Amino acid sequence: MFSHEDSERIRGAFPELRERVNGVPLVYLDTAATALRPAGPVEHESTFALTRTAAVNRGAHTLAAEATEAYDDARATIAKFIDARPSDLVFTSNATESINLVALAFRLASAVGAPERFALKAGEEIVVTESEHHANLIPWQEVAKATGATLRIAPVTDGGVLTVGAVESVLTERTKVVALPAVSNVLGIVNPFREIADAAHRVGALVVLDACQAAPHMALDVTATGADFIAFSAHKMYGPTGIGALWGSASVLAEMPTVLTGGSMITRVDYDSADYLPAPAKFEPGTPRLTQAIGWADSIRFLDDIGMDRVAEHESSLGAVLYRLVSAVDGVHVLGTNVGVERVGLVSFAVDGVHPHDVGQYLDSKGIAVRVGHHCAQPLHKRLGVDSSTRISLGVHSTLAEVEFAVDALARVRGFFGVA
Amino acid sequence: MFSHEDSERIRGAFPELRERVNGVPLVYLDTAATALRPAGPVEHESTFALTRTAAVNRGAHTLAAEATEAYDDARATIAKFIDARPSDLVFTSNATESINLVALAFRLASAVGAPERFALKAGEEIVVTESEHHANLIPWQEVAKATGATLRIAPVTDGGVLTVGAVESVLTERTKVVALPAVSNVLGIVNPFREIADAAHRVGALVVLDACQAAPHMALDVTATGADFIAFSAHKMYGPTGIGALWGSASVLAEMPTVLTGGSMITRVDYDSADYLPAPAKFEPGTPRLTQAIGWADSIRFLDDIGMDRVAEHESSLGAVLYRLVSAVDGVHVLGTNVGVERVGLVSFAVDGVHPHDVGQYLDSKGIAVRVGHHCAQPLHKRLGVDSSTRISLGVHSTLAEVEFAVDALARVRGFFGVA
Amino acid sequence: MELESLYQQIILDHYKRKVGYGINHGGHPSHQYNPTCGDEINLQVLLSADGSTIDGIEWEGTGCSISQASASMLAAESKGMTIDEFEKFAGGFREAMRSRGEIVLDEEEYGDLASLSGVSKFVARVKCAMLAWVAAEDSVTLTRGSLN
Amino acid sequence: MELESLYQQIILDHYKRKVGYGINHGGHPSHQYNPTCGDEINLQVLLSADGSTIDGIEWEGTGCSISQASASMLAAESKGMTIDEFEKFAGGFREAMRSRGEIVLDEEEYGDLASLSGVSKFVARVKCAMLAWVAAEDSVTLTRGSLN
Ligand SMILES: Cc1ncc(COP(=O)(O)O)c(C=O)c1O
Ligand SMILES: Cc1ncc(COP(=O)(O)O)c(C=O)c1O
Repeated sequence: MFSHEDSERIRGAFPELRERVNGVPLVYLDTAATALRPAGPVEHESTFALTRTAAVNRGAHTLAAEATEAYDDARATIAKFIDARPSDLVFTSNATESINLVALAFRLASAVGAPERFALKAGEEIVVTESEHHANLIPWQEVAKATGATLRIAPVTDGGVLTVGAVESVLTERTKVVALPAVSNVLGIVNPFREIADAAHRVGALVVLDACQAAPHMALDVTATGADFIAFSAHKMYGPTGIGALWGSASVLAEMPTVLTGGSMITRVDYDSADYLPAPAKFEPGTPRLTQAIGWADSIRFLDDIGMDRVAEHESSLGAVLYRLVSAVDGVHVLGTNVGVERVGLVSFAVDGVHPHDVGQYLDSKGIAVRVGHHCAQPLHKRLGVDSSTRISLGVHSTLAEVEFAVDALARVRGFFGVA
Repeated sequence: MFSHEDSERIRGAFPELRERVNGVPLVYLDTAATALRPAGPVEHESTFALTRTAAVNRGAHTLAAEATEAYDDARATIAKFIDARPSDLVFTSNATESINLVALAFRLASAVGAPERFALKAGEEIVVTESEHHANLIPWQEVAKATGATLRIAPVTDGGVLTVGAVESVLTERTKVVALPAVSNVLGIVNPFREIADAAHRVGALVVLDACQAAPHMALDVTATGADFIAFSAHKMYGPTGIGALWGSASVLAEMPTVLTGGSMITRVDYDSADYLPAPAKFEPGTPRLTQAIGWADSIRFLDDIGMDRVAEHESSLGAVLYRLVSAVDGVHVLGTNVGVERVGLVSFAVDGVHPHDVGQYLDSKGIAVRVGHHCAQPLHKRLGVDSSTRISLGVHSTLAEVEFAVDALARVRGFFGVA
Repeated sequence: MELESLYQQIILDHYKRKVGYGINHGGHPSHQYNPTCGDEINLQVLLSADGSTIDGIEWEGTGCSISQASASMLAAESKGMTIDEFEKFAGGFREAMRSRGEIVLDEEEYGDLASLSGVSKFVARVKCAMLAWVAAEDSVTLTRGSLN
Repeated sequence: MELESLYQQIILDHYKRKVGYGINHGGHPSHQYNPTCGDEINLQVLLSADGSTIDGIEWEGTGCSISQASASMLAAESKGMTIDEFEKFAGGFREAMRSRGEIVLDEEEYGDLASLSGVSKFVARVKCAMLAWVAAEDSVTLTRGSLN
């Protein structure tokens, strides 16, 4: 875990941690939903907006040229963070849109039967897992419904573990896509994505990795993941809302049909046809997310300055304590095991006799911000025998004191609601 | 035109106007590409990001509830600005994505043959105009290519005028969509969109109005436009990049198929199917553009404080002067007429013997920022007999002195390049 | 905001008592979801033969103390109302819930439901309190539709 | 940045002279666009029969003074080069263009092209200067491909 000094320095970067909520200091344990923002990146973004706003890729004047450069630099910074080439990194609005771009490419290709790799037909199969966020499930349901392909669900164990074997059990020669989360946003368990990607590739399927809960919490090398596509969002990485990314391997992006079209993605246009630029431009029509890209790149530099290995170590160590302490509270049941798995700093749980909304409200009254509900994973909750849960998730600014404070409060919830 | 005092007050809101470019003060005449940002909205957005960041629509804790409220308020403010109901306003990344949502709805519906209103087949027709921005042309080319529908192009006159008759000449009983710009981003001419929409409705077509160059420069009442869909972008309205909107009439949005799917747009989800919320949620999966919506709403309030009727009067009066002065420069040819048409403050032109890139570079050396190139309208340029042009476009902060300064510089361009 | 202004004892009591729980008659239930948490309710309003009066409310579902107590209290308080009375009653409740603490429900008129007044200060919880009411209004519409 | 450091007289001269303008032989032209302005060039490198030497460059197109002058100078300076020499030459030119004013092209080696050194300070114009070169490299690849 971070030393006290390091922790104080990191916390100092987040003005929101000095806010009071309901008259008490904020204890923010909802990073998995949306991360807080460090001051430096936000201030830089706003200074840029106020002094360097201009059209990217569209102007010859000095400000426009500077904006274009700043935008390209931002992409390079973000790409480097995941060991990717800038040209393989497509900006989107959020991870949901990243996944949808791929899913829509499948739907559009299927409608016209080409390109082959993206064209699905009845009898072919799409594999997702039982631990999917709605963002990596519903788009594939729609693809299946529209194309006649079959959606197959790789099961998790009662402890929430996704094994390579479980995925292999639903893989066939007809599988064309395998979608899975790198880390479940309900369980916090790190899935064996490399091995699953290898298994998927053995049957010739494309692999879509939802890295929303991985990218902010561990060093990620896109090639090492084995995936063909990786989706993630800035706002979970201490960056702005309104921007996310789809990484794709160069050859797959080259084959993938465009989905959104318009300006800034073309070479030649006449009234009845147009020629497109290569990736990433071919997937990014219209005025780009200029200040958001700049803000995100700065938040990436903020993480890089700490070092992703140290971030991962801090959060998973603290997460292990969190898991142990929450499990020990009377009447509290944690979703997902901690045995034989790697985990990030995230724990979801049910409280006997108290609905998550009420648990969350009680904690909120102590200044503790947590997520309650189904966390966009209704099917997984049902699979694990509950409708919803309360989730505590950690960030770079989380401390042992905060974890202990939250668990203390949690221990008083059932008493407050008269069910202890 | 604004009084000197009003103008100074408005200009004071834009820090970028106090920047120097190439050692000289900035004269920003590129608002049609991307507008400058007023300080208040940007600072509010950044304060919000630093103290009120939290997940929208997904949390019960105080900050999340406040973020949700702020987001809903922002939507209400933007909707009110165009006399719309908040539930009919869908947030997107930019106007390009807004148009693509509609075009993709057509492609997806066509692939499965339903719903009827959005399903196109061979023999049916899509109408666009010769004055289209690529954003409202290429998506329809793709729809036509994928569905077998025919793309028909409503002509403009040599003066760039789009008449109702010209659109009627390509309308048939088989026309299912008519896409047009409210104001051309090359010509600055305001099209008779209400009459065209009425004509389109008489043959039962849906009308997609690209209001990118209208929304920032005139009062817009969505119902009065007659359109079924209206697309526009925040960054052309003194708001942030990364956010735009699609307005749709309630009944059409209700029928329109979802395109992007995922979290926050559902009621019930299980592994093989999901139920969707009504609009706008059904079109907005994933974490929303929280701070961008807030920044945009503030920029709308900034415009509202001036008053859109006054904005329109100032810019079109100044635009008329601009048109006259530019036309009078030796060897300069303005694209599009000013006779018998309404215009916004925007003029594109060709300079005999000097390429637009060189014109722009010369002006840039005097601090004057203009747009050069095809402005994402290659076919229209070719139609008017040029490859590209130089464009001067005005904003709320533009002054007569700036216009005169720019025209003076323009008059020296041919001399500099030795072609006068 | 005081947590106690939200969770009055009477609310926690109704959360356990659940008046009207269990769907035992044929009717026209309305199924409603709270999209944030996946909570659901299935609720039907039983009307008199002429469709003018509420004979009872039956419901089933899962949810937080606020949503369950609201359903339970609604079942308890609305019995015997005419449709007109109910519509006014529901309108007043909705208005109070949306009032951000401005409107306190009258105990004379709203009985136990008055204890839900505090919810309106907790904007994120208004949906919970309204879930049963949305279902009830929908069920009334469905039921009356079937009578015509 | 001084405008004169970009637009040297020799550039404006080439813009008018246009060495190599007009495609008059069969060959393997490469068509390149500048997506920002729609400028285009069609350019072919004519190689000796054994594919080792540049016999000439022919081109047509529309564009700004920088892109046209660059094409004209390229045609003038590259004649007679071996492919190896040309590749080195083009690499050096590209490097200078990307150097943001750091690298000034040697007049001995680059002749008139040295006058384009100033372009590298105008980042938005680097694409203009490179357009003909991208086409030339592409055409060489196409031509040599056809010889195998
Ligand atoms: C008329 C018109 N339509 C569409 C667009 C595209 O807008 P955006 O780039 O914000 O998507 C623009 C601006 O570039 C425009 O001027
Ligand atoms: C695992 C996972 N996938 C996808 C998403 C969707 O991300 P976004 O809402 O940024 O699109 C989230 C977060 O909500 C997530 O945790």
